[in-house]
Amino acid sequence: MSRHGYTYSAGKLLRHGLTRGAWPRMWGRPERRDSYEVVIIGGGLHGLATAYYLAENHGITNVAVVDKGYLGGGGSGRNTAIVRSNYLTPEGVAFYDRSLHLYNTMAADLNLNVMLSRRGHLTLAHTDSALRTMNWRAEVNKFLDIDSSVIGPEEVKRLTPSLDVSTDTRYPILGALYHPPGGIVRHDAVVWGYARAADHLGVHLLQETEVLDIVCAGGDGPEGKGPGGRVTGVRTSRGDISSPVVVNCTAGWASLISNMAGVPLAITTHPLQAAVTEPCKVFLPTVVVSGSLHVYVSQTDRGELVFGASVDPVGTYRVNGTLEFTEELAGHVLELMPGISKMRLMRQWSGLCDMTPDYSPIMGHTPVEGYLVDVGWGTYGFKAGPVAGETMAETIATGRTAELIAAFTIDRFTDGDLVGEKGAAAVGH
Amino acid sequence: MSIHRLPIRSGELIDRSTNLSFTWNGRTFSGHEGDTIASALAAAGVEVFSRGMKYHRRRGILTANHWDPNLAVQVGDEPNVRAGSRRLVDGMEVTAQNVWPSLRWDLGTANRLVGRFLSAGFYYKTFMRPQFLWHNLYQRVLRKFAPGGRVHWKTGVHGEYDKRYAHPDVLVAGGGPAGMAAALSAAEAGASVMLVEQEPELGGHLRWGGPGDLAVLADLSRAVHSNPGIEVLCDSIVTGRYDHNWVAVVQRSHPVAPERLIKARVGSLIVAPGLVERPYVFAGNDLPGVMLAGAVRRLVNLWAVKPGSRAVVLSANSEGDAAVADLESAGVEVVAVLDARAGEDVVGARGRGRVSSVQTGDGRTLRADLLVTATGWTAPTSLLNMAGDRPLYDRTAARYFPQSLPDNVLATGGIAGDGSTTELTAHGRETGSLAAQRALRLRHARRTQTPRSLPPESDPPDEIADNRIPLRRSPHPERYRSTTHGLVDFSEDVSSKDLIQAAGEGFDSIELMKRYTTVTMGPGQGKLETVNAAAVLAESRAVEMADIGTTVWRPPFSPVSLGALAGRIFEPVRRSALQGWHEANGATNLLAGQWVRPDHYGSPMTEASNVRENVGIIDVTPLGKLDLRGPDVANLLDLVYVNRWQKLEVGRVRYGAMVAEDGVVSDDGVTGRLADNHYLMTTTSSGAGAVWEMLEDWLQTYRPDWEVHVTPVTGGLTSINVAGPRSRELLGRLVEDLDLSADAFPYFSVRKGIVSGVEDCIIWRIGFTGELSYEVHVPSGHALHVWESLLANGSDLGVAPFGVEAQRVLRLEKGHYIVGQDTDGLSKAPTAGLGGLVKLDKADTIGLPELRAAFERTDLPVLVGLQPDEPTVVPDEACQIVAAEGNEILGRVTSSRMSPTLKRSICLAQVDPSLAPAGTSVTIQLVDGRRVSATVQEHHAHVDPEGVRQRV
Amino acid sequence: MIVVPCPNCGPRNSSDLRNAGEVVPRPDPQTASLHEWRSYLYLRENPAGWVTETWYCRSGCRRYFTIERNTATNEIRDPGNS
Amino acid sequence: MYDLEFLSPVSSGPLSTPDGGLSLEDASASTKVLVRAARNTAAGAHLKVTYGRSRHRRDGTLICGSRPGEWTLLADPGRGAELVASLPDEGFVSVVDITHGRAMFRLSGADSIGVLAKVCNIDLADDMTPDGAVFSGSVAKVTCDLVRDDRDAGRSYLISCERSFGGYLFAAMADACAEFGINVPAGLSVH
Repeated sequence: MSRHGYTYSAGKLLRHGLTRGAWPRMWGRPERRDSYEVVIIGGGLHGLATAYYLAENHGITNVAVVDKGYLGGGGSGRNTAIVRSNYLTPEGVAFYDRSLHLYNTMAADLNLNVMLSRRGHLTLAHTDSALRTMNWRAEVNKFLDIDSSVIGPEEVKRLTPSLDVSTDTRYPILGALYHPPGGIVRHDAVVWGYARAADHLGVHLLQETEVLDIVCAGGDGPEGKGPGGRVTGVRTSRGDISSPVVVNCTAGWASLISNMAGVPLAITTHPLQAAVTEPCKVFLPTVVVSGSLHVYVSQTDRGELVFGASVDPVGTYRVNGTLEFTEELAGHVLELMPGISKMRLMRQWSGLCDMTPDYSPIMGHTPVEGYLVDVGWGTYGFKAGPVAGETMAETIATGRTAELIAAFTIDRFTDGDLVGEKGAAAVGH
Repeated sequence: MSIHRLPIRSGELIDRSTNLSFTWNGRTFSGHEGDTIASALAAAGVEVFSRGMKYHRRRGILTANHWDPNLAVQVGDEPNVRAGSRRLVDGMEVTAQNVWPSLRWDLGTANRLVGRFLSAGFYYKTFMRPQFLWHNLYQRVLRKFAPGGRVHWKTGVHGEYDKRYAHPDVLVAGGGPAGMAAALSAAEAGASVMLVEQEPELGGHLRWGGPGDLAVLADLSRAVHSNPGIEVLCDSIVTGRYDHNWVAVVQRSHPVAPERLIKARVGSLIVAPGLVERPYVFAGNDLPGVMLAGAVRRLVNLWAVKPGSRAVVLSANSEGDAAVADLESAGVEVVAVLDARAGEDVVGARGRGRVSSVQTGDGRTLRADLLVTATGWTAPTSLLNMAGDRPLYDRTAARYFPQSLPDNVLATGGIAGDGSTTELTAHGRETGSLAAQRALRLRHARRTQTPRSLPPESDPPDEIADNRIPLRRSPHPERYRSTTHGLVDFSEDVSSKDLIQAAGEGFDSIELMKRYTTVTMGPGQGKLETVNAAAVLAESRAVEMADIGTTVWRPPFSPVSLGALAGRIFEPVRRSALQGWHEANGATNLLAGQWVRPDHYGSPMTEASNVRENVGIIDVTPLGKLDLRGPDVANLLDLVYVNRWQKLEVGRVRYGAMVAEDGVVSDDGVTGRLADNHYLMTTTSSGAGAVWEMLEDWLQTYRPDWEVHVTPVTGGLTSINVAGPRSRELLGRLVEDLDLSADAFPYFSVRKGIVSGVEDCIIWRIGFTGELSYEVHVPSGHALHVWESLLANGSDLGVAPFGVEAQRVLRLEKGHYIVGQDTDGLSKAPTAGLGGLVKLDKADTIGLPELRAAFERTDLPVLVGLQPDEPTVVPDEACQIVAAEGNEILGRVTSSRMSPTLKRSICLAQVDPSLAPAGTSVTIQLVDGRRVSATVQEHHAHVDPEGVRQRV
Repeated sequence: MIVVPCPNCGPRNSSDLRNAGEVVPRPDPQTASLHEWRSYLYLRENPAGWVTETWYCRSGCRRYFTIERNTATNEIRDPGNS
Repeated sequence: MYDLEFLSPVSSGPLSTPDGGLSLEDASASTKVLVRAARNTAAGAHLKVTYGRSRHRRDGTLICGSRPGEWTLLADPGRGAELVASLPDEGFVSVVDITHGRAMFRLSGADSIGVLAKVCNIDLADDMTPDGAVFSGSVAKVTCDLVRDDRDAGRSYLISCERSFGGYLFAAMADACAEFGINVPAGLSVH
C-alpha cells in the first residue's frame, strides 16, 4: 500500500495475471455524512483535483465531491485531451504552464498511467494576420521561458508529412506556432487518477447525488442568498448536507448552480463538438490546430483521429450534436490533409462549455462568503484541471486567493478588467 | 476454385454468368456479380479474414453482413471496408488489415502468450516510471499495434464527392417488408417519400426466406419501384437524425459520386431498420466457424455458399430453427441442435484455426467445423436515441423497445415488435399512413407560412390519432452468456471477464465500463456488443438488465467517409473587377478574408517610393462601402461613430471611428455626404459585413422610427486610389467638368463626376498614404476602362500600380493605425489615440458609458510611434517591449517596416502609459532573443506629421 | 440544423440566420451606472429552458426578430404564444 | 447609356448540355434596380407584388418582391436610368441602380432543379417554389437572390449575388452542372 492505496506496477500486473486474482476497487461508494468541511459540486476533473489537493497539500480530508451522474461524465470525458501552455497573455501562460508541469509528473504522482504524450502541438497560420498572432504568442511564450516558436511551411511538413503545404490551396499554410511540450493525455485516466487518490485520502465521492439547492443565510436576495450572505450547505437528491464551504466546479451547468447561491455569472453555455474516426495505422505524429479552419486533430495510440472544433455559435444545453459540425469538420480537415478522404468518421459527441466574455475562467471567492467558483472554462477546462485544483485548494485552505488565479476574479467584468486571452482564442486548442 | 459454392438457390443474388476477378492478399480469386467480398472468398474456401485487435487470434465470418466485426479489409487505398456487405467489383485488390507480416503468420500472436497479463485497462497500471521509457519506448510500441487499415495520405485525393438537399414528406429508413409497406401507404396518401435501404436491394430478411417470403418481396418491391411518389435509394444508409428531423443519408449507389451525402428535412421519419442478431458469449466464441444463424442463412440463400460440413446449432428462436433447415438443404450435416429454449447450452468451442469440436452444457463434446448460434436480437435504436428516445428493456422478449417518440418519428418492423410477414407489412402500412398524415399537415402549415409558395387550396388534413395496433412481443429466453467467458466485443477484443473485472474495480456504470474497457468503442459502435455488455454488467452487479441502461448511441449510425461529409468544398472567394488585370500583370496575390487581391507587382518598396515621388494607383475595392439614404442618416452616424456628424456639409468627407458597446475600437473609415439625404460610408474590408448587420440592428430594433435605407455597394463600386504628388495632374487628364484645384476640391471633400467617360463616379480626396490622393469609386462594369486609362494617360508622370504591401508601408510612414492590427480585442478609444475625436456629450453613442470610463483611466496602453535606435534593425511585428531590468512585458510592436522614404526602420507600438511620452527609450526583445533600444516618437506619423503633403 | 420560423420568410434552416443571443434591454447610456451597463454587457440569464432571443435572417429577409427557444430541447415558439 | 462595354464578373460564355436540357448563362449585364419603400408609399402600391412573388410588366421588366418593403426590377441591359425615373417619388423611397453591384445567371432546363438542390437548401418543389417565386438563400455558400422564372414552359431560375462573388459562383454552378452532362471549360475554377 502506498499513500494512494494499492500500488500499480508491472509486477502487480504479473502477479494478477498469474494468480488471476481480482483487482481492488479504485474508489468506494461511501455513505454520505451530514456535514463536511468542504462540499465540492461536480465530480469531474476540476472537482476531483480540488478535493485531492485539499487533502494532499493541505490535509483537509473531510470533503465531499457530489455529482448528479458518474465521475467524469461531463466535460472531463468529452474533451479532446489536449494539453499545452502557449497562451497569449502572461497570466494565461503562467497558469497553464503550471498545469502542464503537474501533468508531466502526474502518472508518477497518482500511480496511474495517464498516457501523457508530449508529441508537439502545431497551430497553423493561413493568413498574415494569423501569423502575426502566432508571432505574438511565440514572443510572449519565449519571454516566459515556454518552448514555443513560429516555424515555416517546410518545417511544418517535416514534423507532419500528411499536411498539404502547397501554396495554391485556398488556405495555404504560411507557418505555424510550434509548441513541442504540447500533446495529449488519456482524459478519463486523469479523472480516475484523481478520484482514486482522493478517495484513498478520505474524500467522499458521492455519485448520483444531484445538488438541488445551495443553502445560504444573511444575503441580500431571497432566502438569504446573494451578496453579503454566507453559505451553510447544500440540499441534494439524497438529503441535506451542511458545510461552511461550497465550491462550484461544474461546467455546462455553472450558471444554474451559481444562481442557487444568488450569484449571477458572465456565462453563456454552448456545446463544443468532437468526433473520432475509425482506427487506421498511425500516420499523424503531432497535434494539429487551425484557427482559421476551426479544427484541431490528433491521432490516438489506437489509431483513431480525434477532431474538435470551436464551440457551436448558438447557445444551447443540447448535447446531441449536429450534422453540420461533421460536414464542416471534414471539409476543413481535407483542406489540410486531402489524402485522408476515405477515412470514416465513427462517432460524434459534444460537451457543454461555459463561455465567458474574455475566454478566461472565473475563479475564487464570490460576494457570498464560503461560496467559491471554479467555472467559465470555455474550451480550456481540461488543460487547466490540475492547476485549477491546486489553486482552488490553496484558496480554500488559506482563505487567500492564490496568486496564479488573481486575474480571474469574478469582479473583473464589473470592474472592466477583462483578460486579453480572447484574441488568441478563436480555436485555441 | 469455388469449392464451397452450392447449386443454384432460388433467392440467390449472384449472377453466375459473370466472372469477376480480384485479389486477396496478392492471390487471384474470382466471384460473381452480386457476391460480397466475403461471400466470394468464402465460396473459394477462405476461412480467416482478419486477426483480433489485442491477441491477434484468427477471425472468420461471424454475421456475414455490414456489421460483421471480423470482416474489415483494405480495398486498394480504402481502409476498413466491410467485406460482409461491400459488393465485389472486378479488379478489386483486397488485403487483410492489422496483420504483420501476413494474415497467416502474424507476429502479433505473441501477444496471446501474455494475454492473461493484458487484462482490462492494463496499460493504466504500468509504465508510470521512468517517464522517459513511456515516451520513448512503450508508447511507440503501443502505436505500432494500432488496429485498422492504412490510409494512403500521401497519394489520396479528395475525390468527386457532392451533396444534395432533399425535402421528402416521409423518409423511411429500412427497406424490409415493414419499410416497403410504409413507403407505399405513405405515397398512396399523397406524401413524397424517400425509401432508404442499406443493402443494394430491397427486402430485408425476406431475401433469405422461403418461397412465400420471396413472393411477398417481389410484389412489394415491384410496387415500390413503380410508384412515382417514392424515391428508392439502395446501398444507402440513414446515418443520423438531428433536431427538427434533419436527416443524413449517405448514398453509395450514385452513378457519379462514390458517396453522396443527402441532407433531408423530413416531415415524418419512419425508422424500420429491422433487428441485429447478437452473438453469444462463451469460451472460443471468436473461433472461425462460429457463426450466427443469420450469417449461415445469408451465406446459403443469398450467395449459395456452404458454410461448413458438420454443424452444431444452438437455437433460441425461429431464426435458429430456419438455419437448421437451410443447412440441411445445403447438404451440411447437422450433428446436433441444442434448444436454448429448453435450457440446452454451449459452453465452448475448440480448434486450431477453426472450430473442430463443441462442448455442450451437458458435458458432451461434439465434433463439428461449424457452430451456429441463434440467441436473440439487438434492436438498433440509434436513430430513436438521436430523436430523444430511451428504449426500455423488456425481459420477456429479451430485447429493448422504443419508449416514447416525438410525433415526427415513428418506428415499425422488428424494432417495434414481432410478427409474421403479413403482420409486419400491416403495421408498416398503418405507420406509413399515419406518418403521411402528420407530414402533410406540416407541409400545409409550411405553405401557409411561406410567402413564395402556392397558398394551399384546402384545409389542412385532419389530425388522426395513433390507433396502430402494436406488434406483439414474442417471448424469448434471456441468453447472453454461457457459464464460460468469451468475447463480448470482437473489434476491441474485450471479454466478459474483462467487464466483470472492471465492474469490480469501480467501473460499475455502463458509461464508466465502456470508457475503461473500450467495450462498444470500435467501428461497430456497439451494434453487436451493447446488449451483451449490459447483460454482463447486470450479472456482475446482480441486478436486472432494466436497471443497467445502455450507453447512448451517438451518430452516425454507420461510419461515414470524411469525403462524403466534406462533399464539394465551397469556399467562396471575392474578386474585384480589376483582379484579372492584376493577375495578367504580374501581381502576387494575397488572401484577405474572402478577397483575393494583389500584395505587390514585384517590388513593394519601389511601388511605395513611386507614390511618394510620382503617382501610384491601387485597387482598394474590398473597402466596405455602404450607400446610406434618408433624412435620419446623420442621426445614425452620430450613434455609431464616436465623433459628431450633424454638421457635415454636402460635398464633405469625414473620418469616423466606431467602438462596440464595451468601448473597444471595432471599425473605422471615412463617410462622405453626397446629397442632402445621401451618404456613402466606408468600412474596413474585414468589417464590411459586420458593420452592415450592425447598422440594420440599430435601425430595426433600437430606432425603427428613423428613416434610413442601407444598401451595400462594395462590389458595385470599384475603388481606385490615385496617390502621389502627381495624382492631381493625372486625374485632371481624365475628368470632365470637375475642377481638381485645391480651392475647388479641398482635402476631405467629395465630388461626383465623369472619369474617362464613365458617369456616376464618386471621387473623394483623402490621404491614407499621406500623399495628395483621390479615391475614385467607379461603377464596376466600367472599372477596367478607368484603370487602364489612368495607366495609359500617366506614363509621362511615372504612374504605376501599387499593391497592399506598399500601401502598408506608406500608411505606417504616415502613422495610420489599422483596427485589429494596431488595436486588439481590448483596445479602447484612448489607446488608439482617439482623444481628440471622441465627443462624450452626445445624447447617445454606442458604448458611451465605456467611452466615458475609458477616458478617466490612466492605466490603458498607448499606441505610439517608435523608432529603433539602430536604423537597420526592423523588429518583427509582435516583438515584445520589455522592462530593461527585471521580467516584465510593457508593450509590443504592432506594426513595423523599413521606411523607403526615411531609409530607416519605423514602428507603431502599444506601450504601457509610463513609456508613452515622446523621447522615452524602450527595450525591444527581438525574435532571436537580442534586445535593442528604441525611442518613442512625438507623433504616430514618421513622415510628414504636419500633413503638408496631403493638403497641397 | 434546426428550423427557425422567420416571421417574414417562413421556416428556414438556422444556417440561413445568425443568432444574436438573449434579448437584454439596453440601459439608458446617460443615466446607467457602470455596474448596470456592464451587467447589460456581460451578465446573462443563460437558463436551461425558455429564453427570448434575437435572430437575424441573414440569407433571407434581413430582418431581426425575436423568438422563444427552449435551450434544453431546441423547441421554438413565437413570443406571442407563450 | 454608355458606349462602353459592360464588363461582367463572369468570363465564360453560356454552357449547355448537348441536348439543351440544361443550360447556364451569364446575365450580369441585365439592368437591376433596387427599390426600398415603406409599405404606405405610392411606390409600393405601384409595383403591385408582395414579398416572395414576381410579375412581368408589359414593358418587359420583371418586378420581384425581394424582401419586405423591397423590390428588385430586372430588365434588359441599359435601362437603369429609365427604370429609376419611372417610380413615383413621394414619401420615403430609395431607388438604387445595382446593375454593377450584382452578378446574375440564368439556370434553365429540366435538370435545373437537380443542380440547384445540390447547392441550395430551399425546397424547390412546385408547391413550395412555383413559377414566379422570389426567394433568397445560400447557394454554394454565397447569399443569393433567386427568382423562378420559367421560360417556354421549362423550368428556369435567375440567380444573383454580390458582384465580386460572381466568378466563383458561376464556376461553382458550372461544376454542379457537370454530372448532368455540361462540359465545364478548363480554367473555370471555384478557387
